[in-house]
Amino acid sequence: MIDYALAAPEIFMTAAICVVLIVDVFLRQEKRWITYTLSMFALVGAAVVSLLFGTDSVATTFSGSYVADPAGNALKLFAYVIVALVFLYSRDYLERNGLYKGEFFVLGLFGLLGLMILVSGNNLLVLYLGLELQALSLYALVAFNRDSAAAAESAMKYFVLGSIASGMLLYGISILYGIAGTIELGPLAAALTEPGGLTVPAIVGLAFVIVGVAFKFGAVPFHMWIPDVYQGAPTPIALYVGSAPKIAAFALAWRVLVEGLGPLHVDWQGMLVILCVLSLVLGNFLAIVQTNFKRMLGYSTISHVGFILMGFIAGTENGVRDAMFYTIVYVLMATAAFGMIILLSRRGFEAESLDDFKGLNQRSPWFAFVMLLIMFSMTGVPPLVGFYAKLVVLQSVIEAGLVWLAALGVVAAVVGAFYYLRIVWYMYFAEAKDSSPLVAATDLRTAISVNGLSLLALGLFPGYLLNLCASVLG
Amino acid sequence: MDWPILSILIWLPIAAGIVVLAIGSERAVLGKQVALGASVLTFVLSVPLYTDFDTSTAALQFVEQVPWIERFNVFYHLGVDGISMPLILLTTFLTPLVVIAGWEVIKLRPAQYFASFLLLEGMMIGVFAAVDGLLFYIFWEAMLVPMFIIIGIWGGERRIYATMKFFLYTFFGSVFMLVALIYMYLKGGSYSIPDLHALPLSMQEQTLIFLAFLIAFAVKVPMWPVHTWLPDAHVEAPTGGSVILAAILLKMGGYGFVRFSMPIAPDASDALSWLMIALSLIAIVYIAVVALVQQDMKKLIAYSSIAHMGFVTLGFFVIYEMATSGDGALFALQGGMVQMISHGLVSGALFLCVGVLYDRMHTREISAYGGVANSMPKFAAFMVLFAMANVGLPGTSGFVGEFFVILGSYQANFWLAFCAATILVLGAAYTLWMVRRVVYGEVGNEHVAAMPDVDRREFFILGVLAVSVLLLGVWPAPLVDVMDATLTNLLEQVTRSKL
Amino acid sequence: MTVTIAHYLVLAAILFSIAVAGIFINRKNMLLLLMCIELMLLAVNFNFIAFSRMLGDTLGQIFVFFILTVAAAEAAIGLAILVVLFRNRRSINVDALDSLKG
Amino acid sequence: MESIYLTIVLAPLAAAAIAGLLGSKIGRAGAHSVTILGVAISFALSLYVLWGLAFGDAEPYNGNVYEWAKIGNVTIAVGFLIDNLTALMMVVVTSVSLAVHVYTIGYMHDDPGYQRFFSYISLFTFSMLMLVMSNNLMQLFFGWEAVGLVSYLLIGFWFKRPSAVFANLKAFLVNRVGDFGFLLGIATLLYFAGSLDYAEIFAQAERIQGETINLWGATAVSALTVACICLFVGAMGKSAQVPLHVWLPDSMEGPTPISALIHAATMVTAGIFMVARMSPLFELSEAALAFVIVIGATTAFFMGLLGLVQQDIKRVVAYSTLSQLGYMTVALGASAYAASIFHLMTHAFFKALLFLAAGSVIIAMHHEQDIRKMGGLRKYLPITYWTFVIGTLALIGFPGFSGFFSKDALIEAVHASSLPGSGYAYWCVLLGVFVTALYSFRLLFVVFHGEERMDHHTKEHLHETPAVVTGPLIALAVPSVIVGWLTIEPILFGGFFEGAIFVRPEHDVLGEVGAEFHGPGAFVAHALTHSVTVYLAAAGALVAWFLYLKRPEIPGQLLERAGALYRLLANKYYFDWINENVIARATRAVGTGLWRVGDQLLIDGLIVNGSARAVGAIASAARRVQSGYLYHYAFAMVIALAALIGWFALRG
Amino acid sequence: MVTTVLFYAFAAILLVAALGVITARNPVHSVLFLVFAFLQSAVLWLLLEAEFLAITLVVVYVGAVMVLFLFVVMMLNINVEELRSGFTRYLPLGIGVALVVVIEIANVIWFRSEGQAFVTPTPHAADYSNTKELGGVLYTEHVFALEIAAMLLLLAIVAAITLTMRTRHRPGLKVQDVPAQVAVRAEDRIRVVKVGPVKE
Repeated sequence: MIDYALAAPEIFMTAAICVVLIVDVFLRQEKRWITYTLSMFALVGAAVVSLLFGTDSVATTFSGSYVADPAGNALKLFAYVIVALVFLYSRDYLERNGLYKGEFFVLGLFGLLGLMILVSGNNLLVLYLGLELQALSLYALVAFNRDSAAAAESAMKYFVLGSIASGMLLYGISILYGIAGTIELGPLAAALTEPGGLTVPAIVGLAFVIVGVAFKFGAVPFHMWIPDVYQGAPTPIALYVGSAPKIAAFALAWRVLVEGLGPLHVDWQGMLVILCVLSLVLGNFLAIVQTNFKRMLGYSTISHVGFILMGFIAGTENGVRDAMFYTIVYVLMATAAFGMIILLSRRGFEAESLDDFKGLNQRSPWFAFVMLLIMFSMTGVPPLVGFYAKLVVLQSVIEAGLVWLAALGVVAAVVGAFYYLRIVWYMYFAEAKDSSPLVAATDLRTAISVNGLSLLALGLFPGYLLNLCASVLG
Repeated sequence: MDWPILSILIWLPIAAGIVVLAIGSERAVLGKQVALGASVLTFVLSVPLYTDFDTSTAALQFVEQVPWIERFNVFYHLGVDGISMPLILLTTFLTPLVVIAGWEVIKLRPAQYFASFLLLEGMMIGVFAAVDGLLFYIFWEAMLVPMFIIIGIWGGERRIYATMKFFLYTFFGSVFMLVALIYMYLKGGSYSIPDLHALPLSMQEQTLIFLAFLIAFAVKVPMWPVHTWLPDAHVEAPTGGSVILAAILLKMGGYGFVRFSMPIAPDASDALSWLMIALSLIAIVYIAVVALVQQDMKKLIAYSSIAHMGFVTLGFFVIYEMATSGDGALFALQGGMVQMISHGLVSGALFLCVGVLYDRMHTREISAYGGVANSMPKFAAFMVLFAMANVGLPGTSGFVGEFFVILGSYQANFWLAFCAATILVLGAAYTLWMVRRVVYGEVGNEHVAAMPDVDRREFFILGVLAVSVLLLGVWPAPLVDVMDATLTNLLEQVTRSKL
Repeated sequence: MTVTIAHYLVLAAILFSIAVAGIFINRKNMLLLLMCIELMLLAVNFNFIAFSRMLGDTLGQIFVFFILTVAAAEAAIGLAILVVLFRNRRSINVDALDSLKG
Repeated sequence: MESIYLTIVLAPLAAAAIAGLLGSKIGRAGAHSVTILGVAISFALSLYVLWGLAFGDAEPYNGNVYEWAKIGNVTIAVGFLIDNLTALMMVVVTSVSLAVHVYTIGYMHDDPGYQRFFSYISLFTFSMLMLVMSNNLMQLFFGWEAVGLVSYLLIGFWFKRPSAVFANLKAFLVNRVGDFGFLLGIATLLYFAGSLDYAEIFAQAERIQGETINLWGATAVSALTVACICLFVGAMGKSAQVPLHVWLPDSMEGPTPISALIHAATMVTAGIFMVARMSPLFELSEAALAFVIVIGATTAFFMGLLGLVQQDIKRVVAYSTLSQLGYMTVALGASAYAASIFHLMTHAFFKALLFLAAGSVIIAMHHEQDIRKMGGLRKYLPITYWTFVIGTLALIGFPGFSGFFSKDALIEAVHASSLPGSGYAYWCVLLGVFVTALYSFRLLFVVFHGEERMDHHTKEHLHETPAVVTGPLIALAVPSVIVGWLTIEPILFGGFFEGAIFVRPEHDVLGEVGAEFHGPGAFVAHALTHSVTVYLAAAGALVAWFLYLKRPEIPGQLLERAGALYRLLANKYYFDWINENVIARATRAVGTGLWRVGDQLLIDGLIVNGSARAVGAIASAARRVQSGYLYHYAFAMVIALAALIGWFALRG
Repeated sequence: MVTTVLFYAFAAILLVAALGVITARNPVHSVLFLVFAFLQSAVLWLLLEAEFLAITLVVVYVGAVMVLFLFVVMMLNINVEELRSGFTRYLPLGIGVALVVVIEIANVIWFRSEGQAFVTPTPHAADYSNTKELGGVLYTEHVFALEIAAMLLLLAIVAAITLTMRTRHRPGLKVQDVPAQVAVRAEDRIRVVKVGPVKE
């Protein structure tokens, strides 16, 4: 018997996408705000549905291919918020740059649907489909500005590399299927506990799967797409690519590695350690030499991925919880950082060079302060929430006995501090190149302020978010 | 005590700082008044810490404890003992002076300037008042932010290099402390400092933890060879920044040693005390010799700070080299602590003096001055007084700490005391060399001749500091007595093996 | 010497490798990359079908069914991006795609 | 009594504070009035205290005023130990100080820093009193350094003169070298006695004598010897003993009253006083005493020699001071502490007199100090001349003058001593007498007799100095003549210092000398008949007469003959040269080296900026991996995949 | 035995075709090689008793997707000369890495499967219907996946249209304006003219 109620958010979202799509077709350009509003309502509606139909326990439906659990629900709710923020930040920019089209919102919602499916997927097939649903909408979004050669180039790279990665993921899934005879996560884990003498093929399959997961995260050496896409894509889309999909990546790793391949923990821990170290080192080092802010954020993402992986490396429930906390915090910070670029941009002017931050304190002390909060949070300076994110993942690797990795992580954080500080330096210590006042809509200003201050508020009272992560995963 | 005095001391300046920021630089005068009012009020409110302090016990007083991050068993846990209380008073005492010192000088974004100092004050008090390791760490790190801004915005020409160096150096140092704290938390299930003190640790663990803490605290103190950020930071920082940096931020390193390193890893401290003593002596001798050839006043005082802080670390770690009977260890510990307080006053005062000159001439080059005493006799008197305090002349606070440390370290080894006592000569040499070149002599140039003497505002700041420097020197007992019980207990604690 | 599943698996592996090799030995034609991806998915499909046969259940074949669907969608989007790219650059030369780097 | 002592100490301090802080308000007259009043109060009360101790029934006092700090079981207090030694010193200090205060009114008449000067000298009086009245080492050290501070301030009083600010820095630093040893001595005593209080330390002296300390490996050294030598190093600094004497001649850059007060009469004798105070310790260490006597003897003779070649009136007197301080030190080393203190006292008077008289000359000469530009001043400055003569006679030990008693007794005591080094010391002090007379009369003759070498303008304005200058001269001349007569018996042989100074019976040289003492008159007679010193002094005076009055061309010829010796003397045995060109320069070179190489090149350049550069270089290199080419990206992924499989699946 | 021969024959052709795909200099040839490879695969899948998928591959893939590829190749009108040459320099590297991957996987399949040979089970009975089997589960067990696949296809449509559809604003070009067309009212199109009687 299929319990449709469990999948109510996905069902609602599917319906909502169709409605938005159809309504948008019939709107003139000047009525485009209706699409925007409708998309926002879709998100609010999804949140309401998620809250109404959310469960306290773990339940599966659709013959075991769908799982509803509190953690998934929480991630979805968070994703709605982030996507709503993305839409909110983007609207102004899209309007200014002639990209204000309904397809943006539709594709965005498609991506969100993919994310939701990924979060709730309970077998490898559904996970794969969710992944593709999101990935395909992202490819399309990156190429969204059809007149931009850079966007097209980055979309092409993203597409090709993403397809290779998903091909490899599939290859790994096929091997695991061959060994275990099932693609459902629980039974898969059970079968792998006693792989019947096929340990080595299982590890080969695992290696392929890791490629898929690492690509989604953007861990070195599967990170190559990140800087190019961040730089090439229009800022709102870079914002989208840089935020919500990290939740999807987390969900993928959590579902596949921890729930499905838990018995192979020893092996994937080793693999993740390598990826983690490479990400920390390369991400931070390369971010230092960037001059494009978006590209720098790309490399910064890579280094943060290193920290997220630390949570998984521990492999324990605590570790997953910490990785989840880190992911949520990182997504909040990244959203705010990209939001600042949008805020600084004007019609025909992308504020994506580091130099564009020079003298921001003179132009707008308040937003300089918000940016300062964001940058120090990314650095991991208390009392901003970024610090707790680092704290928890460090805890989990130290708990796993990898003190050296923790030490490496903190050293990498110090190296990383340099390029975040450079932004602060440009904002506060340098003279403004252009002293025109900021032009941005009130909703954008408010949202970014709230987003930035949330980093401080969550930092002063980190207990709530930490407890939330603990309770939904416990 | 039924009102949360420590919380008020922490959050009042922070709240005031936010208010000042909100007032904005357009209404700078109002902002300054708020800043001054808040800092003075903070000082007034901190006085009960001293008057109501129970000197007979080593236990924590004025304790506040509220659960904060339950998942990590972290409490918003504040309290002071004989070690931290004087440091808090030092902080609350100096901040109003720094505010006054910047009153007319800071023209660029004054609201942000004064707000930064208020925020900094709250965080510094937090560092000293925190009883929870994580809370301590949070305040410790958070302080870097306003300091980064202070040096970066209102600093000198190479301020960006200096402030980046300052931030990265200290950040680098402290992250290892975080790893050590986490390790101990995972082992003992608590971040509370008393629990950390009680945590049993093997020798290897202790050694690694000690080294991790060492990096953090040594950078802050700073000890050779991780000291090079300090001269740069000082030279470029605005006067107020230098004062706070020298007077309080450096003390956090020393505070960390007695609060964390030694009680948590007593055996490692014992085993590695040779290293610490060697580094301290290097700081005293090497740095003093380097100070001798500086051409920049602030750099010279900065190097002098390093040398003087060498006495602090020497005082702390020399206790492991002596027999437990006898009072030598207490002498050394007391010496280290008194030196911290005294150095806070003296170096702060010296930086203010340099600031007074800088405000008039806009250079810190020693050679640009000469014969300041001719045009600024009052100032010259203050400068000589503080120089003498820096030299460790009896009757000034600078003497007390050095005296105790030398007496204490003698009980460990004659040659230790011998090396330490070279500060008598070297310290006098570099300090008075500067005084000679700056204060004395013919009037160096027409700029010097045109310099007005200290005005009432400056006279007040320097006067207050002069009085406190002399008072502590003539009668250190009020300070020493406050710390006595705590240090006696600490001595017992840090020499009791955990193995 | 009978043909076992292992034969099919190795065949798939070779196919997969050819696809992978195709991606990075080809430096001129973007279209070829899309074809290599198709080839790669074909290799995966081989694996699934072989395992499905070995295990005697239909799950693998169902999976292949969906992969075919996804591959079709992917091809559509990939080609659409290619068209956009071509319109912007008048070229689909892989070597020319290096404006974003460093 | 405590309030009296407090008044004695605090009156000058209060006066100093008033004159210093409110100087501009109270004006010149106010400044000198208040300070003179303060010192006068101290002087009067000191006399009262001395009277009470010496003639009344007052008991020595030892008590604390307040607790300075308490560390563990060690209480460090501020307190007074008032016994005969202290009381005598108090009187000497306050009386000379008073005279100098009065004299200063005239000497500094036109100086813009008038109030400041009075504040300083009053502060000095306070410091010196704190030093002598202390009952513990901490407070002693306080006074010790405080007088150093005031000395520093006063040498540099005319801070516009580069030579003055050079001299004051030098004085402070050299003193600090001594203090360095002194502090180690204090630390030694604290370590072994567990207290800084004199009484407690002395009570344990015997025990400490048995303690040893390992300085070099296993070589055990007597702790007491270490302590005493360390303390004496301090005394060497303050009392300007070789090789830490170099600051004293330079200190003449200060105003003359200061030279009289600080650099002749009082501060420089602090070291002598301290050793006398510590006699219970020094007595127990013959090694330390031997050290003291050798250093003292060397100073006494060789510094006297330098007085022969100086051309600056004050510097001649300064070298004479050095030499006399050497005499006192020799007496200390010979265990004749009382003789040393006695000489200290007489010296305080006559040397202050000499300095003030020299100052009077300088005033008259419009601040010209070079004796080659003087001559024949006798008729212009009669009072100055005669007081100067009195001072000179006292200095060379003319029978009946105060210097005679003290110096002769001292030499006798050294003669009687059998401590190691006393033989060398005896010859030094004996020859020193001749040298003293030679340079003293050289000065007298060159300045006051012979050809008038000053320029015309100066000569026209020459006249006797005012009464505030000559008054103190006369006031000091009186004790210079008579104080020896009056006090030799009680101080040296009458057990005046009993309880204050401790002498072991086997070291009691004064006792031996005293056995032949039958009153001052007999002492003079005995000296004339039995001692060679008077004749040596007379010979010195005669030679001086011959060389500088009778045949003034001879000295020049002599100089040509003995060029090497002259250069040695003129360069003051090259001490300054070594200090400045070897020690100071080497230190600065090391400092520059450590700074440029250690800090800037190695730590900052290599490690700090080097690691930053390394990060940058690695990053730039790593950047090339991110080539922008799709096939490179794909290639990296495949390689990584192959590596993962190879490493994790196939390694087993 | 027959299956063995068939397997090797078709597998060989498949690999040759695959190599052709990546080595052909003309993209049209590549596409045709790919079609060829798909056909060989279909045959091999038949050997694996996956009849439904074999048919689907030919019908859907070769019939639709590959035609799309060809269409794009033609449409873009790529300069074939420009695309020639280039990869020989990197060929050894490509072959090397590909060989490494193959060897690794083959090694695992043949030697590291710890005695568990990947064997072929007995064939299905003659009345086994692959299509029926798949159909039986596709709409029951996998209905969720199926719905997602539907959304995926919708997404593909939306994305492809978004990216490639261009509204040209050349004067005189007739394009659809859907909102305008939908929003049209009768009054806009038809003017009802009251025509009065005409009198001559």
